[in-house]
Amino acid sequence: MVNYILKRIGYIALSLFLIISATFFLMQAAPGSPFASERKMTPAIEEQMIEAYGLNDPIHEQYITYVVNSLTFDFGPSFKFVGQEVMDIILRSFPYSLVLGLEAVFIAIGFGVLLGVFAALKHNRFGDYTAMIIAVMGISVPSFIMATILQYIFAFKLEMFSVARMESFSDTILPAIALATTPLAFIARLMRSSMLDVLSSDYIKTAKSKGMSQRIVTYKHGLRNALLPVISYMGPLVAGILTGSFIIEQIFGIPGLGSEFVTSITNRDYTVIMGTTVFYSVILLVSILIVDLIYGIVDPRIKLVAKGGGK
Amino acid sequence: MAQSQLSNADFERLNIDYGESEKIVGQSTSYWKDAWRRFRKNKLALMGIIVLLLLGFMAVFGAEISGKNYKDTDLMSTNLTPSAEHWFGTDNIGRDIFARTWDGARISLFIGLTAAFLDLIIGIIWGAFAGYFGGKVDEYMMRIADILSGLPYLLVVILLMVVMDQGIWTMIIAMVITGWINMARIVRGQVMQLRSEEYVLASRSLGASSSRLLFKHLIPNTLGPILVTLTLTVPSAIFTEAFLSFLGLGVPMPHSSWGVMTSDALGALRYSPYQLFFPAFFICLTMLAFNVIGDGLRDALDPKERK
Amino acid sequence: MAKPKEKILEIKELKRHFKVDRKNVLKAVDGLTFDIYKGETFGLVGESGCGKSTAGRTIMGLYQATDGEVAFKGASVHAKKSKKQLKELTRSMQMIFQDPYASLNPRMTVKDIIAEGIDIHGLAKTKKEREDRVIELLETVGLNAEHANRYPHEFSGGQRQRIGIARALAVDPDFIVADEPISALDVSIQAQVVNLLKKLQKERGLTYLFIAHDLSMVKHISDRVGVMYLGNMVEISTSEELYEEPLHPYTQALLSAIPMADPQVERTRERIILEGDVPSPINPPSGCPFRTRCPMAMEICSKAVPQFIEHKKDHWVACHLYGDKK
Amino acid sequence: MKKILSVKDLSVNFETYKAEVQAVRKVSFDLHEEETLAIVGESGSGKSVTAQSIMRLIPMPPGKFVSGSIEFNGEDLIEKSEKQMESIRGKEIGMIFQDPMTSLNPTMTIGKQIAEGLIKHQNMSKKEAHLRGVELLKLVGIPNPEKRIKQYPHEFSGGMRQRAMIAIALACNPKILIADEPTTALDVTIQAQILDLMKGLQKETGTAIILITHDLGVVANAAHRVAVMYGGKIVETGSVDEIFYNPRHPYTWGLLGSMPKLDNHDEELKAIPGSPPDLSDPPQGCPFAARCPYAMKACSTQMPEYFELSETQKTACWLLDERAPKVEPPEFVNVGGLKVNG
Repeated sequence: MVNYILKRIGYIALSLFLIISATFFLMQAAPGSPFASERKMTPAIEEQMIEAYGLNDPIHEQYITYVVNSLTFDFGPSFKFVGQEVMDIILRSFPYSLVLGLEAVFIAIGFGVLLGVFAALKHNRFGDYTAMIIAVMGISVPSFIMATILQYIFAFKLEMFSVARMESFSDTILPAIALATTPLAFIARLMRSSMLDVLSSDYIKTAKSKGMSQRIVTYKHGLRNALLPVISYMGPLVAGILTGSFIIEQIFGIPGLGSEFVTSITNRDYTVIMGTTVFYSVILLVSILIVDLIYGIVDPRIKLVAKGGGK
Repeated sequence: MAQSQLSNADFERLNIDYGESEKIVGQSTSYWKDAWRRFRKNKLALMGIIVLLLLGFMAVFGAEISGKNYKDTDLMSTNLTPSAEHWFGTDNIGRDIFARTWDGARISLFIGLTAAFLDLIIGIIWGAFAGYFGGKVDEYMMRIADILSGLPYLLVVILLMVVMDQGIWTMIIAMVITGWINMARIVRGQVMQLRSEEYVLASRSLGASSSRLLFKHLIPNTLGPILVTLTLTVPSAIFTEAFLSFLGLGVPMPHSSWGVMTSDALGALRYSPYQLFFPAFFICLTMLAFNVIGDGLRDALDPKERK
Repeated sequence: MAKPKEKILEIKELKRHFKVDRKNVLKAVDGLTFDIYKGETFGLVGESGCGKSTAGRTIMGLYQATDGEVAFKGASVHAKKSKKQLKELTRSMQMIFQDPYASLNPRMTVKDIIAEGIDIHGLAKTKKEREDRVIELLETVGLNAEHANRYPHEFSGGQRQRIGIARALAVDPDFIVADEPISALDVSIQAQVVNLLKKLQKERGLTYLFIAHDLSMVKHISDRVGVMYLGNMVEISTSEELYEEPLHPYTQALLSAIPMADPQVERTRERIILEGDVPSPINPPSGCPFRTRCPMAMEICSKAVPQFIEHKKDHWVACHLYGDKK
Repeated sequence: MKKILSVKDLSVNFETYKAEVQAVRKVSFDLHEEETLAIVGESGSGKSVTAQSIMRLIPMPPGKFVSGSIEFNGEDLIEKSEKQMESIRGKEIGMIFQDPMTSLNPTMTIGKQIAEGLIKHQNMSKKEAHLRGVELLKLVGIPNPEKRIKQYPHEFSGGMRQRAMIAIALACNPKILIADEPTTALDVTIQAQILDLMKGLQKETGTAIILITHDLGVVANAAHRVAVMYGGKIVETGSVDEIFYNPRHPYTWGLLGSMPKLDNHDEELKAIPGSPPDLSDPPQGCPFAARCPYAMKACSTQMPEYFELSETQKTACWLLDERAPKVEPPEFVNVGGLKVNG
């Protein structure tokens, strides 16, 4: 177990190192590179930059400094906003994204599982087809389109929600729904097929032959086993919701990390872009690790051994 | 009683031809014929194909049909609602949305198909190689894929788009850099599994060469899952394109794409929702068509459904 | 019975190990030594996981041997060969597989499946010749020309198994490894296939290595039988003698465990019922692999691996009970 | 012995995407207390469907009852509601399945899986159920039951799992145990252990057993009575001695002839030529007619009725009609022609 976690952390470190290096060299190569000092900068910033990155040093030293700084979450100052540290921007905006993301995760899992189980229980009947058509539409409507549609209907036309504000809980409802749509549909489909597999398995017959009621068979024996593939989908789910939030936050005017990221892209605020990328990657890699650990707990067959990429 | 209906003649010995029971009735059906028969029964998937054909047709000819041009601006007629003159209306600088929609279709479909196709090529080569040789080769190749796939896909694409010159090909390259991994994994899994199938062993024990094994046995039998993955890769590439364009990292002016158009329409959402409607509708329709086709294929090709 | 004593296959200390992970090795086959004579059927029995299928595939050269040697007509199967030598070898050694559903490529017609060997070895000059050969082979196994253009999924299990046999016969082999060819079939179909194999042997002078877990069928078809347990050969003898005078306690238990289709016999028969399960081949017991379930285990069994000795003429056994009687 | 289960004219169909398969066609048999009835047949003969129909475990759709009744304790199980069935399954009738590797819930401990039935049918507390579970595991010969009961199925070997399955099926002392190919997936030495265990338990508890198998050896070892199925029908039924020493149906002859004899080899096996019928379009007459060396005209046009040869033996074959040519069973069948009961 400990071995397994250490090994996984090793992999995370390797991936992170790759990401950090990639961001560094990409930025070096970028047109109007921050380090090339082509851009018009106030002398104050320029001084700050040179100090922070040692821009006069040879490139390999710059690189090493950058990697070391990144590892301590020190991404330097923002290009665009004088006097702001990248890490401050991240720490200021991330809580909004976190709340939104968690809300979306709960919506996606809750309703996705519900819809999937419903479809499986109504297999090949009207309810199944309806649920699956809803799901395939959910997959086919990109989150940003979903967001604008929701905003248009519920905020502009019905005026049930505010248009672009982030003050109360109700302001997070629409964006969370928009963010959750695609993963929800994925989970519903996954849940349906895994539930169908499980319900036709031999141990369900065994449970029935013991005289267990349909309810117990479905929920106690079926659901737990059918949830396993859904849990393993949690990693991509988190990734989808994290990256999906860039646009959603922008559309709904939520001052979260996603918004900052989009703004920094538009502004070509390189240090913020780099910092945010690294930060996102850390969160992503760690949440995937957590998902795998949970999986190991839920499924008694999985022994967490140091084996790397699995089978 | 049934007995009484039988006459003595009924108790004569029959000369049974045992070959009879070996006979197989019905038309001989190949795997693909059988799959097509099942696919045809799926109305939704058939509709998907029709929709795609129509979209394809419009992408090729649609921009010219209305006699308007996708890039001409006309500041005298901005934000017009759909009419006989401008079938889908005009945008905020007076461009004809109908023409722009089909120009956008051309680009969106091109990007989607090309990216998916490149994913396919790289994925098949990488996956087949790793799966076929196995052992150390496989371990290293898949380790590389593992690490690459650990990177968040959209972030990587965004990062690349930020630093590279904007353009259609940049976008495709950015998508393919990590996009092929999924396909490679599927191909590898299939090849690994098939490699130990008994019919492959049988061919090997007959002395078949590697190329024969690959082209006669392994590839034809992985085609099904590959096809399904392909039909599901296209909508995800179309989505990525729209997403990037929406972020302002997409196709450069004066060309449009559905993503660019939705992004442009956002500012005028309150007053001219039709500007959003057309590109958004076609993005969803295309993705929907590919998704239902993919689902239909999966059901039709799934060996579990056979017998 | 005067048996031709010309050796067609010599297997010496054959080992095949699989790496499970960094620390563990699965010793699927761990030192097999036996010969197969021309024209005979050598039966190989054992329970699932004893390594008999791996042994068959390693002998065929489908798996590389970890150690040891397999010589077919005096030439090593695993040594590096020229393309021509390799082709010659694959023409004379063929294999029939266990799962009739997995052993035929679902995308190929029966004609192309059977003709695969003909194509690889260039045995037919014209299309017509190829077709004639295929039809002849189909008829040999009790099918006919009508079946040639059909696909495997249209056939029943027994028919598919016969198609598999026709495919192996297409290159005119001398020696066939039959890897559990009947265990997936129904009893009445099993008999069809076994009879077909016997008929072909008579007509073509084939030599078989017949692998199965069903001792009664192995005994029926084989001249000599080898019994495997956990990667090792525990006993080899002629099939009558093995039945009448089994030496190894495992063989005795195996024989007594087979339920016979005779209620009277079943009612009166005393059985040796073995305790427990087969140990894992990843971590086999020390000494004799069978000692953990052996009703006659002695102290020495855990300490020393019993030698495989010829206890009587043509009757080999690896058991400490017979160790001192050399 | 008292009759406890009586199946009459049972027909079960399955809807497939191609056609409707008539898996079981007018099957009738009785089961008495304390006996073991073996249903033998090849794959696709309808034996498993028959067994699962008794438990009402056939998913419907695609399956459906076309006709017939299954009487247990004087009540028709087909008429029962799902709720009523729940109090019969596990309590009155227990079942074991073919593949012990897949028939236990992988995410639930063995103990919990045993306890479930006890808690439901016998109103035991969790603690009582646990203690009974340990007892049951001991009964089916699992060493270290206190420790084993807390483990998950993947920590058990195949033979151990089948033992655990038996413990689950017998937990509430059912009157009937249906064993659907209980030994097929196991090795011979393990198979012998399980058969022994089942016979021993039957002696102790008096449970009636329906044993579904394709292995005549298992039948000879464990059954009292036998029903031979072919093409969805029972073609012959009788006591185990009658079936083995005085079979009258050519299919039974064929089955016996296909088995190799351990003590007598060199003899050619008497294979049954051809393949079984396609049940989506079953033959009008006797299902075996197309493969039967003695087939007559009547066989291909009309399903033979059951000829009662003794109190227990019934055979559906036109050869037994007085107008038919006299046919003696082939020599290989009379395995010594030992004493025949009744």
